[in-house]
Amino acid sequence: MRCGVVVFPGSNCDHDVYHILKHVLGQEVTFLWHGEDSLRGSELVVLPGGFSYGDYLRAGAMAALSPIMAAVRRHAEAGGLVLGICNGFQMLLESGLLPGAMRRNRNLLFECRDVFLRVERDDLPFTRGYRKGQVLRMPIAHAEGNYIHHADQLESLEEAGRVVFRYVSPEGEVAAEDAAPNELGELWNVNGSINAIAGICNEEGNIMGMMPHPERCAEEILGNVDGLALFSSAVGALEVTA
Amino acid sequence: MANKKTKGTGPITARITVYPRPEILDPQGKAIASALTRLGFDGVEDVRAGKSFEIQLRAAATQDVEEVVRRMCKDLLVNSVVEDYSVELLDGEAKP
Amino acid sequence: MANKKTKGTGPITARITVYPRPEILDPQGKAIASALTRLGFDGVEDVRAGKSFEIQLRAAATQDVEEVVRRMCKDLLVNSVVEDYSVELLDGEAKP
Amino acid sequence: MSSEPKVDLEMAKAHGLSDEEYSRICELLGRDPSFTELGITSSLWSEHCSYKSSKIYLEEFPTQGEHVLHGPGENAGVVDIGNGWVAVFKMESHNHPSFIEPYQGAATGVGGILRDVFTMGARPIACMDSLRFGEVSAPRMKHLIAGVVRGIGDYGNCVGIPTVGGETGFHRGYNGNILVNAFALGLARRERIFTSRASGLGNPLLYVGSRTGRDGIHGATMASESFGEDSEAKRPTVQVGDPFTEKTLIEACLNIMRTDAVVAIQDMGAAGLTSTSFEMAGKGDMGIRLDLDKVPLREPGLSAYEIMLSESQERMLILAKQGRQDEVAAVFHRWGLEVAEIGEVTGDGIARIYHHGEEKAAMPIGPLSSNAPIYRRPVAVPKDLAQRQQAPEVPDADDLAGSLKRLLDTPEMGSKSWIWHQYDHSVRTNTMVGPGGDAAVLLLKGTPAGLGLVSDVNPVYCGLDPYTGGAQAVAEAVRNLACVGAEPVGLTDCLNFGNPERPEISWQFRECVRGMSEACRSLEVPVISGNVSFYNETGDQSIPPTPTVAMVGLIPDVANVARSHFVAEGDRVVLLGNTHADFGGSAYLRLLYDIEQGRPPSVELSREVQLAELLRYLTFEGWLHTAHDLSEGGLGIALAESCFTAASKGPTLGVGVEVDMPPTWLFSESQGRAIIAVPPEHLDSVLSEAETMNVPAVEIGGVGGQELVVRCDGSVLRAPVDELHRIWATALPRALDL
Ligand SMILES: Nc1ncnc2c1ncn2[C@@H]1O[C@H](COP(=O)(O)OP(=O)(O)O)[C@@H](O)[C@H]1O
Ligand SMILES: [Mg+2]
Repeated sequence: MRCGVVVFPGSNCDHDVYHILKHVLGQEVTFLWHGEDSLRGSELVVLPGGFSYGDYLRAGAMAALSPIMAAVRRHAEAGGLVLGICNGFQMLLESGLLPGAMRRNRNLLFECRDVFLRVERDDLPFTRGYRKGQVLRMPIAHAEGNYIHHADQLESLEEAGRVVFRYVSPEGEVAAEDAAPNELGELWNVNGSINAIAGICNEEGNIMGMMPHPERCAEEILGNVDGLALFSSAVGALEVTA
Repeated sequence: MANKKTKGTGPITARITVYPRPEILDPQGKAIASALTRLGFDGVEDVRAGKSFEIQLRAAATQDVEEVVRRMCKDLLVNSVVEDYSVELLDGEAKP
Repeated sequence: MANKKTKGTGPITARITVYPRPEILDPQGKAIASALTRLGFDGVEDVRAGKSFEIQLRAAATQDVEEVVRRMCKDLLVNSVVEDYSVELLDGEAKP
Repeated sequence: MSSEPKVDLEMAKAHGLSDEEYSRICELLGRDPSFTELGITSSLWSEHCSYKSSKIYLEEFPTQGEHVLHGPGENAGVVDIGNGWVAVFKMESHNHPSFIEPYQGAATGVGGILRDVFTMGARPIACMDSLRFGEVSAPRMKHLIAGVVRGIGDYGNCVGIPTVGGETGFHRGYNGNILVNAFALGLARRERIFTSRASGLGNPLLYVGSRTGRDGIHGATMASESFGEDSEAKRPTVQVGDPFTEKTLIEACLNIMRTDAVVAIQDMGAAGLTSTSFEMAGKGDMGIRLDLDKVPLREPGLSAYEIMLSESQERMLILAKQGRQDEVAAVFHRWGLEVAEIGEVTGDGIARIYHHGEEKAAMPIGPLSSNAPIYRRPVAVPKDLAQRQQAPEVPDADDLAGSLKRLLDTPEMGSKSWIWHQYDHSVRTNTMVGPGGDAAVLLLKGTPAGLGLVSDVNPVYCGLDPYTGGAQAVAEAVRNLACVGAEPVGLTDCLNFGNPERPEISWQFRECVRGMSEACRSLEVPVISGNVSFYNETGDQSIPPTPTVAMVGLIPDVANVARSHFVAEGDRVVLLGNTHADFGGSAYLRLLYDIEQGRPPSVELSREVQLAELLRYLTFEGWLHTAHDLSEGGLGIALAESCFTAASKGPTLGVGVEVDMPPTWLFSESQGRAIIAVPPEHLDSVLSEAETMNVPAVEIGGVGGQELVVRCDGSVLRAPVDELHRIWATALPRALDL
């Protein structure tokens, strides 16, 4: 099996990711149940968005302790591809597979809207289909996407070039975490993430987590295909290694 | 009220208080502080918004309850990257 | 530790603990209880998930601090339809 | 039945039963009811469950149509949308709970309506919410607004169902009673629809989901004295929603419904286990036996009365096939849910309820529902109606741009995006057009078709003339759907009114329903489900009559759907329909001059039919870039909205038009109108088609530039689009002090 989408109680975007991989990209995909301890040979594992365990306590905290996460960890350590989107990103943080933590959005509200992202790395298995510096439009939908990390570790994260996407203005300027809203009341860094971080990866680049939802903008009929290249890159990376 | 009882078989209530670490900006605390000031409460200098859990346990006689509760914190209740916590053990049931 | 100081000009920390009223469903507490059990912690009988606020105040000499804090609870921090709360006053700054 | 308080007339009255209703139940039972039986009767015969004051009027609604599979009477209505698929939808009110506790009240409203839909075997795919608030300056109102919106968002977001549309109004008539109407729509395969009809002697009843607590127990307040000590602990409590449990319930229920282990399934809504079990058995002419000791409780010590009437959320009753219990239980356990077998179906038509070894109730189910009271309440035209309907003095709009800006600057006319940005509207990746358009458009994956969804009502019109207001709500919904090329397949409604025992209120109700029915007949839209909410009053101040209409339409091919905003420079703008001096109940008079008077614009149903047909035809041909219906605020507001609602997806666009009418008429609210923007090469075809279909059509200008410019009878309205956009986009958050 090439792609596996993990289903936790409360996953909401599992079918959306499945749809893109299967029907848009024609890949072999399977759902993996959180209680399983095997990835059944999946080469690309996606932790989808949603409200696993209701997002009670802290988003992603309970899911991070699911049996399948041990298998995901082994897969990742062996260099396998792991993509966490939204709630999936929160799980990667909670499980320590990626560094840092999420707080509530700076306005304390759930926010569902399009944001602009600047691509900071175009050499990852997930981002080869983009150009560094390219500005993408992508929807977010979360209440806890306000990324934070301790100052020193943040610095080393930056130095290692592990920030993959940043929240920017439509023109590509980085949006400070405490910037004031523009005259229309809009914030480009809606959740207030430190250094405008929207997505990061591990040292080796095979684990990536991001808050925006590329699977919601990967079909022409929805008016935006900026997210498609992310999935096609990942799938393409599998073909190379296969 | 806070009676340190670390071993026992009776019902025990553990109260865990979790706060964002001081060096971490707390958006909720900040929002509450400014809301209080807007409501006319003077002299509010800082607000930290944390969580409180009350866990009712029936512990085995051999267990060090505080140790067990700290493990719950480490394993689930607290994200040590951004949070600190404290544990209090209360006999029997507790209501705020 | 809890030093009832109801009037004063120095810095005071008020700690407010807010819980869902006992007869009210607490879905978060329920979810945490089953997560703890799933993790192998035996004997967890009930979990209530509440909030804790630490407010640092510089009160005027004439104010009854506890009274002021209770007003903050009523006006902003607590939804009395579904929540109960308690207030503790601590001298100076407090960390959990 | 010794442990229960003794029932007498006085207690029955405290439960809301009339003298006559009490003697009716005594007669039916052949004895005095037990306390538990009184509780059961009073809730089954309550207005909420029995529709006793509304039933005779609701029968006027046309409920049949070529697409209709199930009309009113089931948990939700079902219409065929082709390719073997059916759409299942309903709307319901949660007004009273939301006024007490806005967050939980609104959240549980969403939870309840979702259960109505997935109970039928349909996977919920979209929600809408229709909200009416008081003036933002009214006491508690900002708190109510913030709480309701957060409650709706948190619940829908967590269960992963997009909230794709809705409406929000503000009027002082709601200062003391806000309205929260929640709509949900699901999809199912035609042959996989489930109903709540019981059958099969001895089949087991399984309780699944959350445990039962003392939430929202009806009547318990009135009767609490009779409990003696600890009555404080027994007063009804606020219902708290648990969307996570709901989400797992949805998955588990849909899962088990794909097997044939289940006969019937029903959610526990109003009046909890009582209405669920009585309805299930009643529909199948069966009896039931319930053992309340088996019901999972959240706290010990609930009485039979409390267990039967609890409205704890996220609970379902499943009638399984005998011997298949374990199979059902396994599915629910996999999703972390509790299952308990609490009784069975019997053949004697009687509900027998046991608790602690005693029979607490033994009631004939059929007679209880067939004897439910039905009233034709007295009606009377409100005394001040004639005076309120007098034609108002309409001040001239001397400063056209100023009037437009002041209108855009109200929470009423301003953007509602502060609300819907808190709702996940794009999850499930079917939302082609979300909140912010005329109607939402959902893809039906795997087919070229789509669904249009919309919710409408103008309570000011309804207050001035309930008949016209009722018809207008239906007509506007049809028009909004037509703007996205959708042909209506059915509607659901939420009829929110005051106290029906007051003759003026019953008159409002009768007239609104009459207007809606007539419009439904002319426009060929069947009513497939709905809900009535009476007693929305504080003191003797009733809300304005508010018959909310939610309508669903089918779009044969979504590729051609027009947008409600301008998309291309150079497009020609055409005004469809006739404009008259229609200012009764208009936003212009109400929001700028505080005048709420006159007759609302008349609704010419045959014209609405023609307009809708034309818009659908033009969409089908792919000739439209933009279609936007004219409603509150008239042409002026519609043109402005079309200039900037594109902003989140691209640049704003200006427009320049010239119309032949008195300047103030820019804000007239004549019905049956829309603006469209057409690529120049299609203009002639569009105009000739309009002529053929007998719809007045005038080319009034073109899209382009960065200004809104309207010339009429020598006056000019000129304003930079950016400035209008700024005012409109920030009006609501500014009014809320955010
Ligand atoms: N409470 C709400 N929830 C979701 N969407 C809303 C809500 N209120 C308004 N909207 C959206 O805002 C847009 C404008 O609403 P409204 O002014 O009622 O439109 P119209 O005048 O065309 O009927 C619509 O697309 C509607 O779906
Ligand atoms: Mg409207």
